[in-house]
Amino acid sequence: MSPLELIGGIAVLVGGLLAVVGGIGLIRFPDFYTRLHAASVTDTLATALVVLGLALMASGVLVVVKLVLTLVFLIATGPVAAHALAKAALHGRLQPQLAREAEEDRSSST
Amino acid sequence: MEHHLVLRVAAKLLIPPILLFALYVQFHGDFGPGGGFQAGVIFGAGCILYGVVFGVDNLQRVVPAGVVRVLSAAGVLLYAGVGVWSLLSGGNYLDYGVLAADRVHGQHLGIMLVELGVGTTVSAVMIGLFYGFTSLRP
Amino acid sequence: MSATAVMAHLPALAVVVPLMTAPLTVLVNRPALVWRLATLSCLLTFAVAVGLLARVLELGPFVYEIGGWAAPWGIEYRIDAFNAYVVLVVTGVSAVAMPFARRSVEREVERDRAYLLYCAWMLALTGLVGIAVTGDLFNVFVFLEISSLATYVLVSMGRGRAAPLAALRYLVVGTVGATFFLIGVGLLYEMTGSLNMADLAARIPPIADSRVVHAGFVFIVLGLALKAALFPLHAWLPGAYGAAPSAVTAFLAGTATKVAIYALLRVVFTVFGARFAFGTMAFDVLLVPLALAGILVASAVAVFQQDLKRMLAYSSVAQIGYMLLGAGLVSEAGLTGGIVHMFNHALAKTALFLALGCIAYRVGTVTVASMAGLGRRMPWTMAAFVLGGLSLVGVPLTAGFVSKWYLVQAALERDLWWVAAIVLFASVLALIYTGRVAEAAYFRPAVPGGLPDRAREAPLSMLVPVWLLVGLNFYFGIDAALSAGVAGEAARGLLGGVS
Amino acid sequence: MLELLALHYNYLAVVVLMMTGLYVVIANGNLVKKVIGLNIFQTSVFILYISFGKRLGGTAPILSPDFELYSNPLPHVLILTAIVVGVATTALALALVIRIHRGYGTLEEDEIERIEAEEQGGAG
Amino acid sequence: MSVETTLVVALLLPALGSIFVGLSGWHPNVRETVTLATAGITLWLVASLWPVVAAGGRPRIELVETLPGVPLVLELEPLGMLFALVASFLWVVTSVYAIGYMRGHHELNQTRFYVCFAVSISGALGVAMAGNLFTLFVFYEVLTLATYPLVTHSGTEEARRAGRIYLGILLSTSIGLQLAAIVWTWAIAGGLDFTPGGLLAGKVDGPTAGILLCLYVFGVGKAAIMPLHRWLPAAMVAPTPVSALLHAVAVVKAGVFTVLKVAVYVFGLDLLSELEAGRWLAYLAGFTIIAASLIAMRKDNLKARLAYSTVSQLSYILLGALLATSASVAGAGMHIVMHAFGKITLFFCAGAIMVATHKTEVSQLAGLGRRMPITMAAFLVGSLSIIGLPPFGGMWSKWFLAAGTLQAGEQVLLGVLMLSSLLNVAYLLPIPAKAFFGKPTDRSDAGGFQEAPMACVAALVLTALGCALLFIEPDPFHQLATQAIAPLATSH
Amino acid sequence: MLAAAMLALLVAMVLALVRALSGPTVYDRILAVNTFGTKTVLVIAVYNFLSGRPDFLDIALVYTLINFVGTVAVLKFFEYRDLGAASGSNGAEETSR
Amino acid sequence: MPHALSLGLVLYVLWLLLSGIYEAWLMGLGALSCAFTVWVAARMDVVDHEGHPIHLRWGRLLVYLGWLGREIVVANIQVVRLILSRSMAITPTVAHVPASQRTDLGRVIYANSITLTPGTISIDVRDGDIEVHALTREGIEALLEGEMDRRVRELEGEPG
Ligand code: NA
Ligand code: NA
Repeated sequence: MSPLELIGGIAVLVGGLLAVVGGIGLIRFPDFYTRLHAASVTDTLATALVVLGLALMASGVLVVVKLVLTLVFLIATGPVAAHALAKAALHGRLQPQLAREAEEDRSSST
Repeated sequence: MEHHLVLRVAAKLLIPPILLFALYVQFHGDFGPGGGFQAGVIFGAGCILYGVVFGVDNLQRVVPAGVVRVLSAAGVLLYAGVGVWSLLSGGNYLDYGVLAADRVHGQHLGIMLVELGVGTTVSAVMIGLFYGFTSLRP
Repeated sequence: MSATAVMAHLPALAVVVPLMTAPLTVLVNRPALVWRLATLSCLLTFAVAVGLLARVLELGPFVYEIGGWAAPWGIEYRIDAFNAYVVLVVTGVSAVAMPFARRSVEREVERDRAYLLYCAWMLALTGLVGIAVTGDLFNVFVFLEISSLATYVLVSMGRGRAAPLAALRYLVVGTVGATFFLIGVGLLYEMTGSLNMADLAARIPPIADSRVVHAGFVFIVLGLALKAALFPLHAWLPGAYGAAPSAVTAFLAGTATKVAIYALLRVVFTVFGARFAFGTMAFDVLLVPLALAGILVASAVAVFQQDLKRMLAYSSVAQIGYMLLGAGLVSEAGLTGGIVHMFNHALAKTALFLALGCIAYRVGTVTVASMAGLGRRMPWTMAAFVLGGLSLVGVPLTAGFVSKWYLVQAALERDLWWVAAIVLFASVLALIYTGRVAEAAYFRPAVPGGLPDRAREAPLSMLVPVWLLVGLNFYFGIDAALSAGVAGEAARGLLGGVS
Repeated sequence: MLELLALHYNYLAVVVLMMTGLYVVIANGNLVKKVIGLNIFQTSVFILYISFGKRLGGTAPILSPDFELYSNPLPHVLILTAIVVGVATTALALALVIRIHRGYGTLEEDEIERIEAEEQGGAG
Repeated sequence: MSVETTLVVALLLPALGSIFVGLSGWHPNVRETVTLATAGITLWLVASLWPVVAAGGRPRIELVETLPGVPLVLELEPLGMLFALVASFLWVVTSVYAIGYMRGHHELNQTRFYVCFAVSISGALGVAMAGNLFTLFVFYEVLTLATYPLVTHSGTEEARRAGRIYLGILLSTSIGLQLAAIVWTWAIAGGLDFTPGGLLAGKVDGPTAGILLCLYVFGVGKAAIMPLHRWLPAAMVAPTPVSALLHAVAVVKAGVFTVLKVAVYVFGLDLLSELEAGRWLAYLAGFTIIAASLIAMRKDNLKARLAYSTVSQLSYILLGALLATSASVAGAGMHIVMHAFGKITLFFCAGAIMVATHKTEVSQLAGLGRRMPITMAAFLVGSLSIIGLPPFGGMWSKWFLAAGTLQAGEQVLLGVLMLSSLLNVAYLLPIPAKAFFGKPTDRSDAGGFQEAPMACVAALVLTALGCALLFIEPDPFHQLATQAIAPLATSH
Repeated sequence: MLAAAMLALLVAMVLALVRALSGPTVYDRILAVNTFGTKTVLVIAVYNFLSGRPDFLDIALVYTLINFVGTVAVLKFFEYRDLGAASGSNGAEETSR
Repeated sequence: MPHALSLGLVLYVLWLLLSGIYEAWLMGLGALSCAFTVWVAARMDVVDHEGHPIHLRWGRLLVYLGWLGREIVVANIQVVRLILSRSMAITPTVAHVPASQRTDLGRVIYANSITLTPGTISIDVRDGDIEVHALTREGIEALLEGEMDRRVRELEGEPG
């Protein structure tokens, strides 16, 4: 196993573990909005680690291009989808569960 | 007022590369069967993304429903027609080798046309389905 | 192309003709023209099927390579008596039901959506014929889904809000079935690296002890049994048949489940082989009781239906039991009976559903109550219904009798007298449910104001297909040499693949 | 060893997905959820097929030297076709769901059945 | 016309006639002329075959091979000749009667009636001429289906219920048991042809043969052995000509004829006489004879009484067939004829009474003899023939049946026959006695002569005369009946 | 190592599935399904390497695209009860002046 | 028009990158494909300064992406800690963060950057500010410091 492959493998593994953490967050966090944050762990770093790790292990240029393209697309669409989700939820009158002080701030400001 | 600014801008950025990627897949199906499906799905998805974000009326302006209907049919006809062409050229159904003097060339040509038919139909059907959905308001 | 060249390409043409017609129906915008196109295509496909059968009977089984690649890499169409027979049934039913459809569709489907019905019909036909001719398991899946998707669309085009509901229920079950099938195919592929049926048949015996192969068998059989509406997996069928437009119901009742049964028998007997299916997997231990239960329960339920479409649909579930019972008996007589019943039931059930279509056209509703006095108002239609019903019951000199003869014979051959008893007893149930209709039509006076004024005899374009089928029911009941002969040949072919 | 394990976990995932999907299809009274369940169920097969990848490649047929580009095109086709079929099915299902919602004003099966029963009662 | 062609034409003629009857439906006179003409020609054709068969000819023609090894075959042998003669002759008479009855009774749907009637005759002739079990089964079912609309004719709830029972019992037994027996026979013997000496002879062991026999006897619901007799009384709601058809011309006769054919040509008398099951079934027939008679006694409704009488009389024929001796079989064959003429006379009378007076109950008939002397005289003749008293034809068949019980060593069954005759007397003779000597309960009966329409009276007189004639000249039928078992008769 | 990563991804998928099934809001479900889709893409990619056949990368890409478009469409449907309307009040015309 | 030309060029580069086969036939197909895509995109009206932002300062964008990547990694670690901590000490907060960008595109980049960084999500984008949901109050406070806002504003060139 070449050093590049080793690094790639580690990156992929770490990415996978991050994804698990994101999944745990998805389960543990109390409301939809907080869960969105947990999901974004996967959307960003986990995805990047896995895909870039794979790119390090790849043999052909074409594969690397495709991987990078996948990553770019994932990174480009992930936040858009998350934003759209949050906005839709707010529009659909799903109230976020806020920390008490923050809630007071919010009620005083509006 | 500008309710989905993010979506709108993102869509504008993404759609051209998506469409091009569809065409890339269409013509680079590794010269094997299968490319047309993916390409059609991608192209259709790109158009649908446009329709979802900018409204079905805008999409209808770009790809009118009648065109979608014709394209979906034309794709199937192309697919089946290449097969018949190969029948008429003395081969078996979908035996593209007979389509050109050189068997390899014939294969390439046949597959490309067939895949083009598949891709056309798949994307047209996807768009047609989207039109169908949006016309059915619950 | 010369005539001989056409003959050589018949297997492909059987699929290509309806396939090419489907997009054309979309391109042509006028319903009348679309119908003409579809009818022409159906007749052409039927002619191809006749040629195919003639060729098989003359030359014996043969192989057609799609794309000119040899199996197992390319897809091949492998034609023997069984395929050709099923293709004949499917295309024949379509060729009779399509001419009928014009008036019926005009009444039951909105004008601007009619083209969609014809398009879906042609696609369904493509899929059904495709399943029957292909020799590749994955290709079976593809054609299965083409026909299924088209069928869901067809069912959803029925009148009323129940139609999309029935279509969705059918879709859910059908998709689960198809997915099971796909899983099974995948497992076999995993084990053998092949999707070609003939190739698989050679590769499976050495690994027949593998649990993956067993699982593959179970998944495939389960999936196809769902599609074939084998009791108790039949729940989707009455709803779907009841909701679809009349002409579509007739078409489906004559074709869809039969093709699924074809696929089931093909896989069980040709791919896995009877020794594996019935020896290792003891499939008959499950199949025979289920078939019998289906025959009894569905027949009994049919007796209590008020809606005639549903009644006939439950009857279909029972008849599917007959077809699979024949297979479960694993003998030449049994298989012959099951296969010939595919043919005979198609004749009878299509005739009955078409007659119902006539009634729906003139009366609107097709309940037992709405039949009162109809014997006078629609004498030809009702006579056709009664005669078709006789075939369903299995009265001698009708096609239905021939099937029962073989099935009873097969049961007695294996000393399963109680199986024979159930087969015969269920005929009596069939008598009860068809008799109920006859009684209402002829011996119950019309309720004043109960029948609409337009309730007169159906137009000739609808009666001719109905009576053609009725006539065939008697023709093939009096001289079953062709129908039973080919079925026997198909049965021998299926069993011969084993030994 | 680990790869073998992974392969088995793959099967496990397939089975879990399959069972989940099937359970949702059967147990859930909401038609949209049924469709989603169906989707999950189908997805399990895609994963199953993909997890065969290794073997799929193992039997690449050798055709005439002219056509080395055609080395087994099968795995691609199989999964793609299955996916396309799945997408088409889902699309059709959703279209039907919308029409059902328009007809009954609800997507809960219990509710629809109640409406149907009332209708039958009213008619008969 | 060759003999074989005659056979086919005679069979198809009523069916073809029915088409013309149907087409001429709007003109009653034409319709009825066609009916009568068809009946007449059919009788003439059938009669023309008689000399051939009597001379030992067995005209045979294979129509089509429906299934491999299972053809539709026509073959006329003596028993079939006998049945065909009875059916075609009585059709003529019944047609005459029906014209009077249906018009006098202002029935609806008369065209359907005549069409179905004609098809039924085709069915009956087909049963008579069947050359193998399959063909017999086919026409047996044709007969069942064609008579169903006749039973349900009036369309009342009662009639529809009767129709259901009729079709239910007849078809379920025939499809459920008879067909099974036929398929089984095919499996054992490899063929279905009626074979002199028995198709199954030497091919089957005792227990199997016993089960098969039970399947056949119970599978022929038309023979109305208890407990499968319910359809017959139920069917009395039908118009009287239909009752005549059911009880005399075609239906029940087709039933007992089938059993007789099966006994003689499928099992063969040698095999049958050895079967334990045959004995038990004979006892069941004996039970039916007595029980049905007892029920008949308690029926006040005239047609119901006659219906139970038929149930009882049919079991005479079954008894004769099952005892499987030369005399009993001859007696059974002859009883088909004798009972047909006796019972048709009685039903014609019952119908005539109904048309003329709208009376249906026995208790209403007191004093009717003065008003309808011809009818009641004919009723007396019919009754005496059924009872088996000279000088009427019924005597001969009972004589041979009685001899048959002794041949078979079944003295108990002889007792049954004797007792049954007494019961016949008890439920039949009081009717004419009351009519002639009773005091009218109804003033209108005291009035003058008022018979049913001419056609009705003519028909019932004709059949009553037939009863008498059969006493004088039973030989032709006796010959036919014994010819069928000729090989056996010589061996005894 | 890849196998372990794959296993981890599968576990994450199951977690997402749990959330998809337990809800409680429709947005939770959409989020979970979207995440599930993202992970499916990763699994496909990793599996390609595990099996030594990078044939399915195209599929991964297509899947990503469909996942995104599907999510947006579903969201839009739930937000406006209508797929066909332009997002918000402005369409392309407004910005293209 | 310059947008269209530029788009076609960019797409063609993408094609060449993807294709890897440099035969005349396929390169020609690529050109055709690009032309077709540009034509469709033009019909869709997506070829403008937003759909194809040639005016951005692309050099700075690279620098910005590097900075953003670092931020994302840091934020990721924080959120992972939160998820795994037993107490899960989160303080969900919603606040309006000022957005000083002049163009929609700029605001979109800012909003997306916020969303990309775990722990903060943009919920709504308005003219002068962005509504943000944060997992902890610290996340909001970091944003309010305004570094990201400033960096994005600097990306904006002159819209063409
Ligand atoms: Na069916
Ligand atoms: Na974030």
